[in-house]
Amino acid sequence: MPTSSRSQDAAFHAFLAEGTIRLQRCTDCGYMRPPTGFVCPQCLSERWDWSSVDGGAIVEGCTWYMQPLHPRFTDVPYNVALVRLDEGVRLIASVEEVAPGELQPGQRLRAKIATSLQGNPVVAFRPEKPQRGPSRAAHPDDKETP
Amino acid sequence: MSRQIWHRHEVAVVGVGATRQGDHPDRGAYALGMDAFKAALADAGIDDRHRIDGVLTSRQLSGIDPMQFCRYAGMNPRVTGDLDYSTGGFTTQYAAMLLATGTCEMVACIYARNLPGSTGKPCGVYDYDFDRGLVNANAIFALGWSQYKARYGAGEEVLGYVAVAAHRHAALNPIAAWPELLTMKQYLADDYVVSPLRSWDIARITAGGVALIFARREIAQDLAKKPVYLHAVGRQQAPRLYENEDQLLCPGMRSAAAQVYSAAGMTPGDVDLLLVSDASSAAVVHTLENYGFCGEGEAGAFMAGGGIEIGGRLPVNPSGGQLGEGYLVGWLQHAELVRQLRGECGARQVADAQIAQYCATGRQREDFLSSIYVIE
Amino acid sequence: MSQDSIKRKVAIVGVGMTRQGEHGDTSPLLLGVQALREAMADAGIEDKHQIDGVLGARQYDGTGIDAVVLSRTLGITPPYAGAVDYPTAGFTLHYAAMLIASGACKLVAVVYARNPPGCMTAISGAQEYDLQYGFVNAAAVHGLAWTAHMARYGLTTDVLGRIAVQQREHARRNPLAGWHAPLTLDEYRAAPALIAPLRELDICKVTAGGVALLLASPDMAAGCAKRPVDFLAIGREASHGLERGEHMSFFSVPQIAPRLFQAGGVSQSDIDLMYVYDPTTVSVAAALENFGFCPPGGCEDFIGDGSTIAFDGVLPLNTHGGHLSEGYLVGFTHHVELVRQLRGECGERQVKDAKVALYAGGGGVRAQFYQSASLFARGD
Amino acid sequence: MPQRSPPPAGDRCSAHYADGLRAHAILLQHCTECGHVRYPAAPICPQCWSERAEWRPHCSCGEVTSFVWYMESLHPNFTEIPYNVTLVRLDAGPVVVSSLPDATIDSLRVGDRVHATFSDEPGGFSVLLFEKDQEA
Repeated sequence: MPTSSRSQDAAFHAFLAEGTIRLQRCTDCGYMRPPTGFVCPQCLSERWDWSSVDGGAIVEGCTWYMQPLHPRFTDVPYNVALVRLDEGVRLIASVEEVAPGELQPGQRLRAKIATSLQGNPVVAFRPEKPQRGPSRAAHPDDKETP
Repeated sequence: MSRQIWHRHEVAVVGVGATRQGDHPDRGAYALGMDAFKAALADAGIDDRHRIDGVLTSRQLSGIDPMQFCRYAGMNPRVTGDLDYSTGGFTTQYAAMLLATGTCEMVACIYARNLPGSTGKPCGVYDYDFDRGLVNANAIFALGWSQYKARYGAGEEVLGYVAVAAHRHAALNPIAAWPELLTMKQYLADDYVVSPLRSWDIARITAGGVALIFARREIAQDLAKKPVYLHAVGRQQAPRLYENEDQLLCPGMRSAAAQVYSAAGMTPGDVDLLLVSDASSAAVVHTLENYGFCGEGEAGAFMAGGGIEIGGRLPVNPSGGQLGEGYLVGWLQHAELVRQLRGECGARQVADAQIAQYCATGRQREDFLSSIYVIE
Repeated sequence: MSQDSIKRKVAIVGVGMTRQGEHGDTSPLLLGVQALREAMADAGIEDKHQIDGVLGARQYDGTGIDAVVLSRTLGITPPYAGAVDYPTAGFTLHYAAMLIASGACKLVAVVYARNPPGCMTAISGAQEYDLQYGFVNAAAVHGLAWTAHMARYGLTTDVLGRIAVQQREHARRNPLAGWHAPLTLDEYRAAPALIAPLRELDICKVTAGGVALLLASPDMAAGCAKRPVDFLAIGREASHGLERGEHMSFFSVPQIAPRLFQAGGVSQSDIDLMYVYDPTTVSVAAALENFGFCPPGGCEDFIGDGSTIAFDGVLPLNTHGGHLSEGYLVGFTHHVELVRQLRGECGERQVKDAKVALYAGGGGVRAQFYQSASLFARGD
Repeated sequence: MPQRSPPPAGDRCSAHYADGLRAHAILLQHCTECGHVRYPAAPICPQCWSERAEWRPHCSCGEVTSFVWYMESLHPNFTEIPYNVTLVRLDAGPVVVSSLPDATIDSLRVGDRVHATFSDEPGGFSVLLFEKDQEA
């Protein structure tokens, strides 16, 4: 069993490169993670499998870089969002196919595999449906399904 | 019921010093640190620097190394040190612990920085995620602010209250780097940097130095100025980040708040003066709500009409804070709270200030801390 | 000076450590988690969320564990997670003790692990002080001190050999130690110098392993499984670097001892166990003199044939083998050993009826040398 | 010195020291307030904190306070062994780290009187070295 967290990260990215989004899931308590790791942060079990995800998600927070704040990222505007998958785990990701002002907390998204600003395969998102009316606020109890 | 020892007032700030904040083309960080240290020694009435037996500094953001500083200063204190995360509050708590445990008698906390060419640039230089371009700590505040606005329907003017107050206060502070007054109209007309944050919402990098001297009670009482006692501390760090619910809205502050108020035997209503490490204006809003100065989503109403200005219901950062005075990651706020509690602040003095609270809002790693200081 | 807030107000309640030596490609994080699990079991702590402070330690060479990464791995959100800037054992445990003594925390986990390249073969101390002169490796600083010390007091390197031999004897009785092969003084004398006057046997080697200690407040300690080991006092000193320091104060500073012993309410004669941070044998000789167990220059007479510092001698010292023969986890395993000795768990190397232990830590960089020291006593 | 010394890491203060070595002199900062002679270079006097100092040449004589011999190479730049690293207390006060390239293991002793020599390196800088004084 691989024990370094790097090897779990590598596995996550290998699945992405093969075209599937799989998350580490504890086979003892069912807790899903990122971040990857050799031990379950819920029950400290070291057993896991790789579970695919549905791809539905919701925006919890989002920002647009309107001015460059880093020499490597001068192509503004671009966005970054905190996204909660329907499985309950959160990811930092880019949302594609939206313009500034169109991205709102509470908005439904679908996951896709994209190429990162660094050229690596990463999980990204796009709006689940074209903009449909005013968004509503995200809430911890939000269990909306697609 | 608290296990903390601070309410016994065994540890006090006895001297503070700070340089002018802003641009210092001809003085390096160590020289600025020395300027501040000399001022703090003079403030405390300490003639013999060798009485200082602990020196803590911060290396972060091109700061200063404690050993190198002591070498320049010709000092050999029994403790020199730094922490892995050393914004104001974290380092001062370390100093207080060294004193309370009898390890040291007097500890100087010194921070200075001067990275050429950086003055005036947005603060928060930190790389989180290169695959997504998630860079700069203000982006984390921006993510949080988008969530806050959506959840509570907050308007664009809410953060403007913070920025306007910061500059109104800075105008009264002779060492402030950014004393120009700001109107709400100017604020609202400003462009976004990382939406929904504008440039007025983001502290700008400054060069400068600050020094704080802490001493054990029996020593503090023999020095020149009225001691300002550490009374309680609360802290919460958040290694788990986004696994935590509502992480973007700084839930760690609630844990720090519960600790600090329980240890102090106080409530937010007892606090005369609040100092926030305001790298972003949003930090003030999260602090007001999570520490219980007002309810969730109510910070806008709390701040409207000068609520956080000197003379208002809760003066926040009367020095101008990081948005108006200078960006020394929370260290300058300690110098200000000491001077306010001593009543030395002239035009920006908060009337009858006896209890001051400092709140750190670190978003590089999500480190929250709060401390309460009092005079007897 | 008062240390009332430390004295018997902080205890070590659980210890755990892996075997020292080689660990293949096992990550330091896993070695640390293994040690922490053992320490939790040792203390009888079942709920990981009782841990409200996590201190990691990352050395200047980048080895070690980050407290934030460790907390995240363990799935806990302790209010306190961090490290001091010079995070060898003494300084880190002082910080942990201060968090407890000041009421900030009730149960602090201190975890250190590493798995460096050159495990078991490379000498420690890889540092470059001054490349103009080829002044490299921390052991050279110790060698400079010993040259001056020999010249001043007419000593030889034999005393260093006796320290190395005695610590190996201890390691041979310690199943977790990295070095079990016998070592004699003749073998030591016959070994060539490496950084003269020091031989390779005077300098510890890098090793892999993990170690964890749990520190607790008295009320928390009362509910733990085993007899606690209480802090009596902590002390710190520093000396100027090479250009200004007295030669032996590179490692420990004579003025630390009176202050420490006074705070602990004990004297040299009360010390049943002594643990010295020993990247080289010189550290041990320096500590014996600077803590007043013998006068300056008196280490050779004090150590004699080595039996004085044996586990059954007058002043049992580094009874686990120290860095030199057990493994180099920057002083943390010294504390595991002193806890187990004070509890009486050390089998064939057990010191009889040990009640009080002294830890002398040191370290530093060229600009300044630090000293940390702690006194511990068997709790109730 | 036969080994490959890298050029000195320079800052504003130590550049003067390096200039002095290039001219085969030991230039040290002399505090014009309290007279303290300091090394290594620093922006203020560690004794009195004055920022006023003059660079003055100092006697290049001193005494060995300690030394080590590298019997194996521990760095790729320093493969010619044995070589020594020696602490010399200058008569002006400060202790400097240096080396005596001509000394032998049997001849070098703590307390030896030494004087400076200067090795001009290909990179356009000079390294401070020492040799033993002639026995009287």
